Amino acid sequence: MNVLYFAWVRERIGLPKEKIETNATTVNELIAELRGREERYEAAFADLSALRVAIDQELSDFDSPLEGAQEVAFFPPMTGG
Amino acid sequence: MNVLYFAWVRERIGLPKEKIETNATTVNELIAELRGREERYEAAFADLSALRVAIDQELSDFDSPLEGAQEVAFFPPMTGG
Amino acid sequence: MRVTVQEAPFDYGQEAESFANGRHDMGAIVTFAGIVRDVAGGLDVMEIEHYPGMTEKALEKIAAEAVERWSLGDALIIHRYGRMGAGEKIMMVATAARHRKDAFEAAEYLMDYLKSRAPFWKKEHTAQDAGWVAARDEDEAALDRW
Amino acid sequence: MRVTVQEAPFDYGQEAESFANGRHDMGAIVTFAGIVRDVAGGLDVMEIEHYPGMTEKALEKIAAEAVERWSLGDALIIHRYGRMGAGEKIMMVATAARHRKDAFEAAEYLMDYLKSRAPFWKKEHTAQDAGWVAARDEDEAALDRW
Repeated sequence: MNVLYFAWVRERIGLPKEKIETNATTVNELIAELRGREERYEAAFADLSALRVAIDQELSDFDSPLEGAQEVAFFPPMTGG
Repeated sequence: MNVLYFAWVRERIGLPKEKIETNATTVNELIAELRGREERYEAAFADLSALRVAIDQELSDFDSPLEGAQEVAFFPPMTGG
Repeated sequence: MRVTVQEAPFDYGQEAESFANGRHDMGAIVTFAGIVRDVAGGLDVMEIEHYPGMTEKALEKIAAEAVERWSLGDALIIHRYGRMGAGEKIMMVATAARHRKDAFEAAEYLMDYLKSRAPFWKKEHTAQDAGWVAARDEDEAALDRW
Repeated sequence: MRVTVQEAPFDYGQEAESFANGRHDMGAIVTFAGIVRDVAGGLDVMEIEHYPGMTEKALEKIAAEAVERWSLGDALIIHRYGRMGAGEKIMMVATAARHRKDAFEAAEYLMDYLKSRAPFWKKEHTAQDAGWVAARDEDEAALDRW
């Protein structure tokens, strides 16, 4: 599964994209797995209220299932316009 | 006093502007005077709810005083934009 | 702030561009353009009559009120009179504000007041006949919002 | 309907003009332009990051929803990414409708959704430092209107 990071999430984790082998069945499980990895992931995912997630380029919820997902992206609230 | 007519009021009365000597003290009195003149004025002023009035180029009411007025204009509700 | 009443066509894109240019303090620009609509497909000419003198005064008052109420960086009104064909631009307004909410509200305010308080009258000419456009009740009602 | 996401500057006046041209059935055109604001006077560069692929999908969905909801004749969204200086245009939207109320509402809808639902992120660079622009609560709250 491709996992993408944008804005300060990308900066905090230190890379824009990585391939992750996981058995996580929801976004929350994936986040728990990432937080267990290294301090920089723990820092990026410390406050979920400051994060948004998209599954296959559609905004989703943290309890959404990951079954069949090709691409999961984490980023802060959007500030376009 | 200059009296001006616009849009269908102008067409109904048959002229855009005329000079009128009057002792009318309010717009309503001026209208009563004009209606007494000729059929075409009667036709133009028959339905006051379809008319608007400006005194010296400011939208006004039919019971506004005419004291000191140089220019009175009658026209239908506006349709700009 | 600029108010222009003219018979000649104006260049909407050019006006929008120069209105929006060189602003470092205003983040939001809104423009509105009104276009001659040929609803029934039979319109030959739209004729717009106005009240020279009062028109400019009324528009300047409306624009000044909008600038003050929303602390606009700038406001623009251009309105034509005379004869024009379907598809031609009748008028435009533009507003510049720090944030989009103010720019949108001020532009709608300009339009609502311009519609019902500036002395313009539209007459539609078709091959068969000609008639004055009636004021719409909802245009008068729109003023209650402000 | 057109959605464009690009790094290069766009010509706001030209886009507004061609959007408004040749319409005989739509009487109302509204445009919004967003401009890089230098609030504190120290901005060097505004950097906009986006999510290629998702951005286009999100904007197309937002535009299609506006077109349907207000029976628009047309809608346009142009949004830049990359680095730009104060005074540069970041983005624009345009709407064409029969009447002004629909054109205004649809443009505000486009802006409200684009702000909070399209994956763009702004970072302000000054001579001293750089920081991500925080999302404003009122931008999220603006969606409740629709």
